[in-house]
Amino acid sequence: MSDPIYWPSFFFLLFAGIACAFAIAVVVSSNIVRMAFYLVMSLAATAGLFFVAGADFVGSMQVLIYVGGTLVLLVFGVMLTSQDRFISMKTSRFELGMAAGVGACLFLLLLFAAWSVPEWRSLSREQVDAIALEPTATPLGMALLGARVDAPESPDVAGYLLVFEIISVHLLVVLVGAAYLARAKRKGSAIAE
Amino acid sequence: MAQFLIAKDIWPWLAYTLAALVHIFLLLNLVAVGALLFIWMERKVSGRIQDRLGPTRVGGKFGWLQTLADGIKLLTKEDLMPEGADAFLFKLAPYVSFCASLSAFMAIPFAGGQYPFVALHMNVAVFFIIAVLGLEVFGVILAGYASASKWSLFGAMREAAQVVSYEVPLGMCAVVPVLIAGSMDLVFIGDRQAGGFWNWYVFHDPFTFVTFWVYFTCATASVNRAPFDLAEAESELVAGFHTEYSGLRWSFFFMAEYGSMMAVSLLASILFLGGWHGPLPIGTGLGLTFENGFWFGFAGNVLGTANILLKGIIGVTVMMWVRWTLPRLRIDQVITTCLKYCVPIAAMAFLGATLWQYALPNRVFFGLAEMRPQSYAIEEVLPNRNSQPADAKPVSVTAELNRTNHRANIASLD
Amino acid sequence: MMPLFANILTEPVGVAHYLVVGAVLFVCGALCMATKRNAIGVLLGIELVLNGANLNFIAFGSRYLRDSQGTIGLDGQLMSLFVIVLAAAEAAVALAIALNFYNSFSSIDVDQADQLQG
Amino acid sequence: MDNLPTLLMIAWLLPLASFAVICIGYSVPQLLGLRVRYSTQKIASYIAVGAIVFGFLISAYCLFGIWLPEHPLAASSHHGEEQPDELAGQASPFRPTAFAEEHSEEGHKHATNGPPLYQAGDWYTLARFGSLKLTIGYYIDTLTIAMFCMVTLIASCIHIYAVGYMHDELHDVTDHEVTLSNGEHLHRRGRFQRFFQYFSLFSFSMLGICISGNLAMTFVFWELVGICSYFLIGFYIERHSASTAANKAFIVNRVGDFGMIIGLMALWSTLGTFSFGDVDKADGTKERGMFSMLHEQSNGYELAPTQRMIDFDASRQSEGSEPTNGQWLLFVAGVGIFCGCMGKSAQFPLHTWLPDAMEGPTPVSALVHSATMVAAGVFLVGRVYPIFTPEALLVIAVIGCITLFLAATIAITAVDIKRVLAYSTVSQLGFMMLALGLGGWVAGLFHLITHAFFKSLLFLCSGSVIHAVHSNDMRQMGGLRHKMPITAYTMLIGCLAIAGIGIPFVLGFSGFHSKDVIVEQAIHFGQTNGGYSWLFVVVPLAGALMTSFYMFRLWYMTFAGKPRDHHRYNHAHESPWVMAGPLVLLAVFAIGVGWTLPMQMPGVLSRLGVENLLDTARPVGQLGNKHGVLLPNLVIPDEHASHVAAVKIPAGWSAILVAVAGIAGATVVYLWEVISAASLRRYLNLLYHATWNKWWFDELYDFVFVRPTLAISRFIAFALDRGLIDSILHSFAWIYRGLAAVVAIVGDRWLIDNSVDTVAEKTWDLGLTLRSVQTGQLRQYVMFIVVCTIALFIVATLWWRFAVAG
Repeated sequence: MSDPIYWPSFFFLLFAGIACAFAIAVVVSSNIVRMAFYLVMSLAATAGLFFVAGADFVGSMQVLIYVGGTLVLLVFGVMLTSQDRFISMKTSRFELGMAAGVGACLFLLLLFAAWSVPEWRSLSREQVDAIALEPTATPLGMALLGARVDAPESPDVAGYLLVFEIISVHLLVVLVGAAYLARAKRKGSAIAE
Repeated sequence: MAQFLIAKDIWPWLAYTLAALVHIFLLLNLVAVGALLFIWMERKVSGRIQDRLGPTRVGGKFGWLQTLADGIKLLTKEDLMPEGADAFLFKLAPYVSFCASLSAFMAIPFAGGQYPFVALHMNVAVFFIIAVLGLEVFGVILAGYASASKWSLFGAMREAAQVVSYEVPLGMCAVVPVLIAGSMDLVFIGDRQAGGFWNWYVFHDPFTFVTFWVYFTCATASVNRAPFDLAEAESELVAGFHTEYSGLRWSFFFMAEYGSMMAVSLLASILFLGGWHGPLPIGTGLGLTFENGFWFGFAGNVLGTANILLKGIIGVTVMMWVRWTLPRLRIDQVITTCLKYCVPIAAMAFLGATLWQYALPNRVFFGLAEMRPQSYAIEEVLPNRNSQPADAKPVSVTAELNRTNHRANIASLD
Repeated sequence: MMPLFANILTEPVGVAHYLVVGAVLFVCGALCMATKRNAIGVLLGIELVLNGANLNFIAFGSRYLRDSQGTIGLDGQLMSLFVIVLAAAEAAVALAIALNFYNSFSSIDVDQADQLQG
Repeated sequence: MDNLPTLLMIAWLLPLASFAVICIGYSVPQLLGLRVRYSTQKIASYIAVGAIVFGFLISAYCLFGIWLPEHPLAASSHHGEEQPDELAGQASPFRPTAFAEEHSEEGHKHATNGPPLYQAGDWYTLARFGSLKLTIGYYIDTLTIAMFCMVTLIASCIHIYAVGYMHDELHDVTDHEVTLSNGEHLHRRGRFQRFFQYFSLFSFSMLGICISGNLAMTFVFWELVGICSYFLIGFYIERHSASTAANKAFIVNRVGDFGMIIGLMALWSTLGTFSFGDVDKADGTKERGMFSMLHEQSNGYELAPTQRMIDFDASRQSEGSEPTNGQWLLFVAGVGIFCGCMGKSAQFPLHTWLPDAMEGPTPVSALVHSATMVAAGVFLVGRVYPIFTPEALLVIAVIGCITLFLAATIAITAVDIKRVLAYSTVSQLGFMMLALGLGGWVAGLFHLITHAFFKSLLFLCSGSVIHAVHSNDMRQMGGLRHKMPITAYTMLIGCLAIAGIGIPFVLGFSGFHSKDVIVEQAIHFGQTNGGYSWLFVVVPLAGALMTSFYMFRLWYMTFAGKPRDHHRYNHAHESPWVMAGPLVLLAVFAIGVGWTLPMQMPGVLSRLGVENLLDTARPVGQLGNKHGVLLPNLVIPDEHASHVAAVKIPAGWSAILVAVAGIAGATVVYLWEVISAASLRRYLNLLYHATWNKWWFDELYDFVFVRPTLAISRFIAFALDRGLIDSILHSFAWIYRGLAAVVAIVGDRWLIDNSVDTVAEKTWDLGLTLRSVQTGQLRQYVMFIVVCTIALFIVATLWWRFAVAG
């Protein structure tokens, strides 16, 4: 029994709409806390897009790390620096216009690029329905450990163990670095003005 | 459920809509009615702990209508907003919290088997729930900021620091059962523990035993319950982040809080305490499985749902018990507990459980018992030293994954 | 050019649709970086930009959006995982820098951070 | 059989693991400034002991569990057991093997033997430079396994003993022999763990030499042994004497190693390989080793220079000289390698380091003198025996002969208990070299193994004595047997063993058997060559006489008679069991290690004995008489032929006679004191002084080498360096300075400076212009980036279109 509405597309439209709307809201808004809130909504909707594209693990990661972690950090920053005059800082009208023009150019350009390759258009409904569903978490985990179970027929597809390790170390370094940068200054360090 | 309806020749869009409505109805009721029950329970429990009776006036001997009366009071209360508040965010904040708390229930299975009782059967459910529960803090922060009150702001900041910190050990602890089961699918994890309490992951090995307690501590902290309720420390911050709230908005925060408590308790019972499986395999013993027919399995699942809800309620009760027993910690003590104790213990337990699993792959109950032979194909995904022949190619893995029919979440979308 | 929204509700979406959403996020992020004077606002813009890029990775790696010969497979998801993780790291460092900046200037206006002016 | 290399590798690497553990676990933290607790340090010794004991167990399993069942001795022997031995007492259950066997003459016509049973292979290829391949390989034959058992067993005993002996290092130490500039004695932390760390490395290195499959690897471990001995001799590094002794040992060894490198190069450049045996390659073929190249099967396994050697030799031949066909080259290679052995085994010109090496703790001396360092030299001669030409063997024999005599004379007058033993070691090493040089391969290595046991016993006993009386000087001892009976009587067993006491042709202490075969071979050599070669019989016999004399002198002065220093005597005590236990164990071996079990014993025990074992490992081409080429009259006689009765009987009687005579002499002089030692000293004044001053070798070296070197250096430094070279250089400098001044003004300032300045100014101007772009405004930068991206995209698109279109 066929369905007039193709549901993944429906959810794509839903999430894409939310993501784009809130992304634009981020730009338009001038209140920093609201911007953060819009961003969260946008990112959460992006996570939904990930789910629709079949990347459930990445979507969860997006929610967990970005929305749950990064943005809490951001809000934290807002709190620490929240004084009324910083909450909303206006930019000059000229700059806004300039940015809008350039942004429009960039967007048109990207649109052009996205639409100029025929292979990037949709598949037909039958083709998509024929694709078997595959969970992604296990292959992703194996790939991070250096084994590509998703591409067994081409053994030279690289695993990501080294990258994984490098990023782990990188994270550690970053944590140390951030703690160092944000540490309480010793007494007597001059504060400007 | 949607598949079931489609199989009964119902239009897919109608089937999906119906299924969604039923799920939403059930879950909303669980959270809302649960909150009613828990608020009443909290009062009774605290009363008993403090050697008094608790509510008795409304609703007869047990005061069981007390919360309903409270609800009516809250509904009729004036909805106030401070003058300097950010109106948009102020109004939005309780819903954000509540939505986050409610969404977590979306992925929690209440019974397993071939047709699990779950709104959204996710392959990465554990991750999803932890991630979504973490979103609850966002509503709290927005509330704290938007209230334009320093008490609220303080509460919200504390909450932010606390939740961000406690998500680390919480995630680590949750990963341990995932590691042992070899999947993040909660239905799968729950069904792995079928067959009696000796199969529960809390008793899997000493490390999971430790992990369970660390998990429960961190869960208590991440839902802001005493002794970690710094965000609403009424002795210091009036009422913390919800100082300026009243009426229905306020009650949304409370529903979110009790919902989260229930959610983490349910998660704990699925991850560690066998989920919908009782301490003794009574349902299976009576033949209530899907192998014997759909309705047998359905009855078994209803039994399992009762089982897991009972476990969840017990978990919540323990949290209440803790709340009325222990004094509140200072913020530095809270963070110390997390970073100096919970994180290292969780990390060690994780490592230990890994090694244990490597050394004794098919043992349960502290390694004393052999695991019941189960033909879970996911075992072959993980390099199992005992069962996998040395020359097995990873080619088979994808096939196995296909065969196991772990529905990717997109399945629930189309 | 094929109409974008003609039969979008009845037919599957393709990579191009995702790319359009990604472009919107990217441009919004870039604009955010270019127009916000608040350092935290700039950071929000960066997050948006990264998300736009992530969306593209996911789209190119997805098996449902185009025939499987053309996808970059799991690499797309892996890349976006790395981007997410590194974005978290970057946010931590950037916040630390912002705090430091605030400590030094009692302000988070990036326009004041022009010590590097030539 | 297949896992034999692996097992031996484990036994070999265990001490390395112990070394690594101790080094990382203890020494590195200590270097980083942590103070490792003494109770923790104690664990280090357990690690080391555990490693070496486990190594011994593995080695013993390899010998008895793998090798012997696979290659039973009875079957592998060349000689029929059924031959009657008419001289052996039928009553004795133990019968020295290969004893008085009849050999028919025709048996020796074809008597050059093939290579012994061995396993050779490579574990790991370190590097490959063209045809030069450096590998970590193995060459395992009976000798290797026997050495493994011997080394690990003795090292185990010494390790255990050292746990007791070194306990002083388990607390802070005040070294009374080191006085600081402020007049106080040195006070330092104990370094118990360091001792065991080096011990483990030492054992590892020695085992590495034993198992090594090629000369390059041998050389590596050779040097490792050297550096370990350096560390251990200099263990009390703060003592000046210890540090100089360590230096001396190291430097003297380098002299020998120089010769060894020459030998290595000679071999490699003509053979193209370092490996001893034939190594299986991956493709199933064999990679030929040195031995099979020099002893072709087609040649009846006779030693013959390879074609490359002959060609090489011919290309160097001057007009009219006798062609040597590569024999000289082989001689040089052999002597070169022997030079290395000379250094390690303290042979005659390079023997001076060994007595000085007594500065190390006594367990070190025991290890150095029995199982490891000095044994390495003899072992290497035994290992590369197939490349020695008869002339090279003669050199070895001569050197050994000189060494054994000189050292024995010096030992007679030494009063330091450890020095007596040290010189006795040198002397015994001389015996071994002599035996090897005279063609007695089994005799030399047999003596090496028996000597290892009784010499380690003797050293550990002396260590026990020193531990008890805190002095090395025998003149302060006496009568100690009442105080420390275990030490006294185990040492007596050691003395009897080294003196070679036994019932002729029947049974005796281990040294009896091994010394007997040496004397047999010497007499056989004398019979074959005649003339001056009888010196090779007389001198060893004199040496043996002196050996038994000074050993019993030592024993009497230490343990018998009246105590000379009552303070020390009263203070003396028997050592704890951790030290006495190894003594007893070693004493048992010192008695019995020379024995051979009769054929009637079951299983692997049948005919079991060191001599029989070694006989199965006899290197390729060593049976039958070998005739010299450069010295045509020289004949290295067949070793088996020395067991005939005509040689055996005089050898047995003369050996036992000199041994008994030596003991008798010592008894007369030092126990009964019929003749006082002082009057003897007066009678033989010159001789006494000569030996007392060690034949003035140290002075001689000082005069011949050190002082001239110093004088020449001084001359070069002052006259040549300062006077000539410096003034030339100075004048050059002056000229250059003048030139430079001109260049500086003309070239530098005018030409270069101007141009560079112009460039700099232009750059500066450009920079000033460009700095206005650098606003420091983050948001503007973002805009730049976006705009430039768009621009790039447009340009690239246009270019692409253009390129496709055009």
